[in-house]
Amino acid sequence: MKSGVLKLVAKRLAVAVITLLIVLFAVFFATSMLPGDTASILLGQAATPEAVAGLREAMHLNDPAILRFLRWLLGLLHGDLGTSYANEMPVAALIGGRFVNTMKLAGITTLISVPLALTLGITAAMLRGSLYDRTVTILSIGVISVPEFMVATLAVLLFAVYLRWLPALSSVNEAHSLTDLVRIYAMPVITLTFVISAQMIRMTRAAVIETLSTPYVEMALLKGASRSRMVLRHALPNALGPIVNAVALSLSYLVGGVIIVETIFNYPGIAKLMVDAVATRDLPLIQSCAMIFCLGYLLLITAADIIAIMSNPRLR
Amino acid sequence: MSMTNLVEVRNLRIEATTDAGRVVEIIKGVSLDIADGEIIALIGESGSGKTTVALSLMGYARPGCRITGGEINVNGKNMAALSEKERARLRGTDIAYVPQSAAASFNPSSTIMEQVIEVTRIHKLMPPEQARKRAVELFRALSLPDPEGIGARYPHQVSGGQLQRLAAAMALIGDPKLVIFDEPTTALDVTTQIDVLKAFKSVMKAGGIAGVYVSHDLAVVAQIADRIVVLKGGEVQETGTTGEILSAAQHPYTRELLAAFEPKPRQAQADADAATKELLRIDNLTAGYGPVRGDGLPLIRAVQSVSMVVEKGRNLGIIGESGCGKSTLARVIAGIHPAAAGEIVFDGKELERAARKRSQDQLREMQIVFQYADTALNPAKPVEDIISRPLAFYHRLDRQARSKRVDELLDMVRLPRALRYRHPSELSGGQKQRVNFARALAADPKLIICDEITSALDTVVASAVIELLKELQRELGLSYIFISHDLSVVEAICDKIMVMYNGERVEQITPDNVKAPTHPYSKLLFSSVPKLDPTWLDGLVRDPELVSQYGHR
Amino acid sequence: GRATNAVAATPVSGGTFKAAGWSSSTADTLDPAKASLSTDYVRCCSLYNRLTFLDKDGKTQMELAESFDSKDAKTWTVKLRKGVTFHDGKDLTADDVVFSLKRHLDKAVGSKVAKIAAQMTGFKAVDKSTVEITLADPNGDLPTILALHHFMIVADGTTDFSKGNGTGAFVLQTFEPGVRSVVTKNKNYWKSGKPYLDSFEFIAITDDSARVNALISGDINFAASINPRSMKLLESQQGFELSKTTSGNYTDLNIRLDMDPGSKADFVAGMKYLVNREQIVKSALRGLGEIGNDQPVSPANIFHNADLKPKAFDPDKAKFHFQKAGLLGQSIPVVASDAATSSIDMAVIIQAAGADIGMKLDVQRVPSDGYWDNYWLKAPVHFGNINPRPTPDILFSLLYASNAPWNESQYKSEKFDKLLVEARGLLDQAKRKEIYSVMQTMIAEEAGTIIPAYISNVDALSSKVKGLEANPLGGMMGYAMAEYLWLEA
Amino acid sequence: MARAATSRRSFLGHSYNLVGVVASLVILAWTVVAIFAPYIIPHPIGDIVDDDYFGPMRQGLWLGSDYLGRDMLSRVLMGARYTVGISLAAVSIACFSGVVLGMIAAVTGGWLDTCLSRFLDAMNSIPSKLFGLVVVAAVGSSIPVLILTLAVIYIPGAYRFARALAVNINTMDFMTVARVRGESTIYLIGSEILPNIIRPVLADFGLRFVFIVLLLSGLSFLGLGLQPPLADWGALVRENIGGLPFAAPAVIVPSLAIASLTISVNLLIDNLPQKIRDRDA
Ligand SMILES: Nc1ncnc2c1ncn2[C@@H]1O[C@H](COP(=O)(O)OP(=O)(O)OP(=O)(O)O)[C@@H](O)[C@H]1O
Ligand SMILES: Nc1ncnc2c1ncn2[C@@H]1O[C@H](COP(=O)(O)OP(=O)(O)OP(=O)(O)O)[C@@H](O)[C@H]1O
Ligand SMILES: [Mg+2]
Ligand SMILES: [Mg+2]
Repeated sequence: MKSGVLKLVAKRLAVAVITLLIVLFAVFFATSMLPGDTASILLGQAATPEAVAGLREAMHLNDPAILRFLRWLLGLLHGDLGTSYANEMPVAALIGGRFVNTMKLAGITTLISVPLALTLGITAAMLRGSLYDRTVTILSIGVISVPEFMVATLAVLLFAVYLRWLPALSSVNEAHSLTDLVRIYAMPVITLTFVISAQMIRMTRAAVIETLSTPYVEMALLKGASRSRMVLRHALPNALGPIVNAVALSLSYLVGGVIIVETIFNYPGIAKLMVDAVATRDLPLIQSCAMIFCLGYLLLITAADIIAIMSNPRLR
Repeated sequence: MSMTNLVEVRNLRIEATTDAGRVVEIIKGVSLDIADGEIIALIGESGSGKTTVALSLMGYARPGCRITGGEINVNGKNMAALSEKERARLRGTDIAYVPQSAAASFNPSSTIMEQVIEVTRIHKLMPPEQARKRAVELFRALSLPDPEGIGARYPHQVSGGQLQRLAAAMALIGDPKLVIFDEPTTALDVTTQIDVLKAFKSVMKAGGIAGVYVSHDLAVVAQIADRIVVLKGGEVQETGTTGEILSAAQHPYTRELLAAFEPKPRQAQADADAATKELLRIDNLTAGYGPVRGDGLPLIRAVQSVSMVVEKGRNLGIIGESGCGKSTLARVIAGIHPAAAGEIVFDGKELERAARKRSQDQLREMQIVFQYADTALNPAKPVEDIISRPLAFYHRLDRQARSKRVDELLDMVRLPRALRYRHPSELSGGQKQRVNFARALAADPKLIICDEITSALDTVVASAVIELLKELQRELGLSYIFISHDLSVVEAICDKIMVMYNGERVEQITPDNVKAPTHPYSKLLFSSVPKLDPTWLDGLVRDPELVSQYGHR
Repeated sequence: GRATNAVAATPVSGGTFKAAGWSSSTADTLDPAKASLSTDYVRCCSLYNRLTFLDKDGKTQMELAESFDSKDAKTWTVKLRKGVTFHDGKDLTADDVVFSLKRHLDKAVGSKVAKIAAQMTGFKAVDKSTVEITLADPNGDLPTILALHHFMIVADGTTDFSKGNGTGAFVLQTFEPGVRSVVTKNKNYWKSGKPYLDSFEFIAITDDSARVNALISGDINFAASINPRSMKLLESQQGFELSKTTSGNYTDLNIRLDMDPGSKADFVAGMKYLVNREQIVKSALRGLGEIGNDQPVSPANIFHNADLKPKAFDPDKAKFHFQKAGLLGQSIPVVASDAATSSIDMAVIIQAAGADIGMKLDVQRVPSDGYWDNYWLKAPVHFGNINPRPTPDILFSLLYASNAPWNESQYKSEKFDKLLVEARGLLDQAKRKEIYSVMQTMIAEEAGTIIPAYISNVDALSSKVKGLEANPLGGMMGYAMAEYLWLEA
Repeated sequence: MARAATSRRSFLGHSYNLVGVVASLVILAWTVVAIFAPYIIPHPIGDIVDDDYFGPMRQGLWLGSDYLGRDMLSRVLMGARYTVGISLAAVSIACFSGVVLGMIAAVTGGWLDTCLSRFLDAMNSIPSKLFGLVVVAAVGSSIPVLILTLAVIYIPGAYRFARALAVNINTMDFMTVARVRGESTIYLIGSEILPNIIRPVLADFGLRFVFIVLLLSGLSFLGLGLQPPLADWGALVRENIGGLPFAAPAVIVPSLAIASLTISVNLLIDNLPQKIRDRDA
């Protein structure tokens, strides 16, 4: 059985790698189709043909894109992400700090939103049809429906501009104490929690309700089990699959989807980095970011699959 | 009031709210008594309210249903009046339930032991260790294999028969005064059924536990029940001791039930002597599942070099226990599951193994009817669409012609024409099976393969369907391959019976000499079919080494 | 409160100053030659010095140079200030200057001012503190030209600019491209007493309202170039000030004369009448600008020709011209982008005016990135945005001379070219002003560039920040504010 | 869900409940507005009719004026057109292709299934806003481009969803019956599977619609939206966000519009009218 699981995990990972390659190629293809290249964009208004030509020459932008892509892939195998075109810094250095920031934000948001969403979803399912249930449902819908930047801006105006409780910017390098940390992360985390929780709540609720109508839950009731026991012991373990899947999908948003939050709170994360990279057609940087997003997504999805399988004796 | 009986139900009324919001009364004033240690049987056709009544004894009504009137006194307490909390306290301790399908009623993601002893946890009856000991004792008492180890397994790792007994153990652990069995053996093979029945009976008698045994199989009921209550349309038709009911049944429905058991006079083959033409012959057919190995044969062989012949206008019965390869064989013949080896000759022409490669006419002339009508009929389509599709597909009929033909087909299968507008979910089990069959007829085939088409139906409906098949055969000169694990059904319709065991054909016999099968497995099989005689089970002596060799593994 | 340019009280030293610009990316650089965004200018100004700089009246003042001398405006002798050292302790020498200027001619460097630098043909380090620069043709403006931010002086032989090793008022502490930079006081800065600030952090907040919110919430003490519409909010709050500078920055509508529809003189004439300058200043710029008269030399510049009156908004005249050109009812694409400040709002206003007289203008907003490369100068009708330049000569030779690299409307006139060379050679200011006035009129009348307004730049700052003055080179005291500001105790 | 909801009333063999009805009315209203907007707007959306910016609600300018002093009412009404129109078009394309592909993958299985799943999974892993960014940077932003981009972004989701459902249906005996009858794939997906998954698919459709409306507004936040002076609601919120501090109607109204539409759609999904399946009807 264990070996079966290992084989399965291995298979999943192999698949993930293939997917990754597809993505990298797609991204490469897309970006090399973009008009303009780093040289001309760096020169901006000063982009006279000869100037561009000269700079291109100097930056070795002349050899075919596919070649540069392969060179980058090769470097990747040696753990080298290449050097940025826009400023001759190594991509790893550019990404490093920002990646950590993104992970911090994602991590904290996860810690807050997932337990919150699951509890709300499960309790709503337990009290299905009750006023509480309906309130949760409506609220969760309401929350999905408000544009992200609206939530963020409102938060800033309220907490930073009028109440002056929190800083309007999340400047990470000023986090010296725990209170700083809280003050700095409060608003982005709230915003993101708003964005991703609703979906998880809905999914959890649906999944639990689904399993609540199965014969074995009815059987538990006929054994005299309490409602909470029916949900926690019998319904939940069997609803785990769809739930973790939904959670994974929602969380994957935190890796690359937070561009708006990063913009509004001026949070130096990796999404904004990729936007810059696209703006300057900085191929190595774009590739690296894309790879990180894709990896994040795949890890989450794969993890979800594996948890689902583990939780189901029939599959293990 | 003075408590004489353990259970006293007084004109119980249960209403159900249909999704139209319409309220229908599904139990119309039922009253019944159960004395301590007495086992009564609730019998009646599907939909008569058996489960509903049984569950009401635990003060439970399924979603959409509501107990609206009457008393349900169990052990002095009126379940109808109690609060949900108090009811919960009695469930599992005073009254326990053995569900209709154990397979569905076990939580797939936790071990059997956990679920068996859960009752003791919920009601804090005893420390877990003790509970486990108790459980193991019960496993032994219910003659389960490997009583020590079986608890550690997950539900999907044990057979249906075993699960059914484990469900019983789960019910008995809180040693209740009343146990409710909801058709505990309907899903089982005859061979397995015997053991389960035996186990139940002994445990109940030993503990002096009262029971309610829900079933629609009189023969089974006869073995275990002291008294029988006959339900129909949510009303008690008649009550009496098992003896009375079997000997002198009053109510017509009860008579029908009994009639279903009398061996039916099979149509004497008019052209018995006339040389019969062969319609289908299969030679050394082998098929299975799993990876194909070097010799081109699959790992799991579900069918092992089986040969057989079906003659025009005649029927072949295939019987054998669950998992012996009957369905696989059927699917192989129909080309759903291509054979690994062997050949199929139909109407003189050799058939491709995969249906996809066969010609439209070949497909049309051989139709298959599946066991479970509810999965065989597309729930999203009204009956008329379902039936008229083959008409459009094979016979290219236009609208009027189709709708005319649909009417004819509905008549053929004895369904009211009005039904054509309904969706499958709006039909009873028997009706579904008829529609299922009508669709096969629509193709006007030469051969129809029926895979356990009566297994999901109760005895009365089943025998009605069988009768229908016979008539249609007379009118249309069809041939059937009739698969079942229920000998009586096969006897009733087939000219030849092939017995399968473990994917192989063990012998072929004619209904006339079923009394004297030659192969030991056939012996076991045939001897396991319950008789109406209440003493049959106790009197039954089975060759132990036969059982150990061929009994459920 | 309104803009205060009064240099109050005596400066006090100390404090950390945190300012936010509006744009920044991974392409941020500390190489003066490559500097392209305001962000880069601000950083470079705090780290390096120029030979000369422009004061608040647009007068050229000496910085690293002590004097500029030339007889014929062709060969120039530059005497360097003594006792100036780089952050790494090295002394400033003529070689550093030669290296810094010569770089711009090297294509591989990708200098933004390669074109202007091209006129400098010879560099010679006469001695340790004297440099001789030879020009292709006479140019009396050289001292002013070298006040451009790109001509900052770096140490000889520098290749890695991430250290920011200059002679400037601050020393680099941290620099994260696209994120932030922190510089600290240069203890032995050659300008006595300066700088006042202990340290200066510069970040960029791309989102307009976020930038203002950050200022109000006290995260930063200075928000550069704020959106006019944020003023309502700022004025409702206590403790903030606005500093308005009308430098030569402008966004212009360019109609290429060498292709349809611009090749029809009447279309150009029509458009000039169709542009409602008052409304653009009132609605698009919210009053933060001055109506322009279709020529690049702004009122902030001493050579501005004030007698030249802007065209009045006159739909009927416009209609008449469009009819004459036979373009009425046709749909003319107009390319605009966020890249060119408020060009989209202007486009919309012109479009609406056009709609009223049946002139269909089809505004096409295109993404900012790649705009200068893909649309500017290329599209038949498009918007451009020109940063302030110190001298008319630079403006004209960059934008209007027949061989100008950025001839936005493809304006070609021999007379203009002749006047340009003539003026360049002159060292007599009065004479040049005359010529330049004529040239400004020519542009306004003949070229296809419509300059509806000179955009004032508004910086918002906490009233604790003192010492800010306007500067013709642009906001933030021509990006050089860091070394002049101080924080009120 | 439906059972949970409040009062149900039945009509034409379907049972409705109040929430659902109200929701569908709101949606209907917006759709009507979207269709007739050009004929009912008081001012051309480009015209500057107010000297003030972020003007308050008042006679003639019922919803005040925007950041340039343009009539907000007209812009919101026209905005309905783009928001509803674009999102609807996009979600239709996305769900149609996603669902069809999903069903085909499910009934065909094998390598086709694997390839499709892999590829679409890959698509899914690219953050949507960045995808939009790249596309717009490449081909500029026009209504067709927007629609296609949004559609492409949401195809994988729809595919995953439909495939999961279809796979379950595919194991049913009636599928086998149809196969043995010799039916074509088109028939299988069209008449056997689709009717069985249409309800959840519709629900999914609605949810995606909401996501697309929001993504659209997200895109216009990043300046990748429609061509001015056109603006969808998201863009309106975006371009007037400066008015938020003084609660200018210019920013509040479009936000409310978005919320009203998306919330209604969701409520409708949760309270779809149900065909009555009465046992003994
Ligand atoms: N929620 C409900 N709404 C309407 N009718 C219902 C509902 N639940 C059960 N019924 C009806 O109640 C009747 C009794 O159902 P019940 O399950 O007790 O029959 P049964 O005798 O157990 O049938 P079977 O032998 O198939 O188990 C049936 O006609 C069924 O259609
Ligand atoms: N898809 C499958 N993969 C692997 N093994 C299978 C599969 N389907 C059936 N089998 C095995 O093949 C054997 C025969 O199965 P089959 O369904 O033909 O039995 P059956 O006689 O029809 O049983 P029942 O009476 O319960 O229908 C069984 O042992 C079963 O476990
Ligand atoms: Mg039942
Ligand atoms: Mg079978």
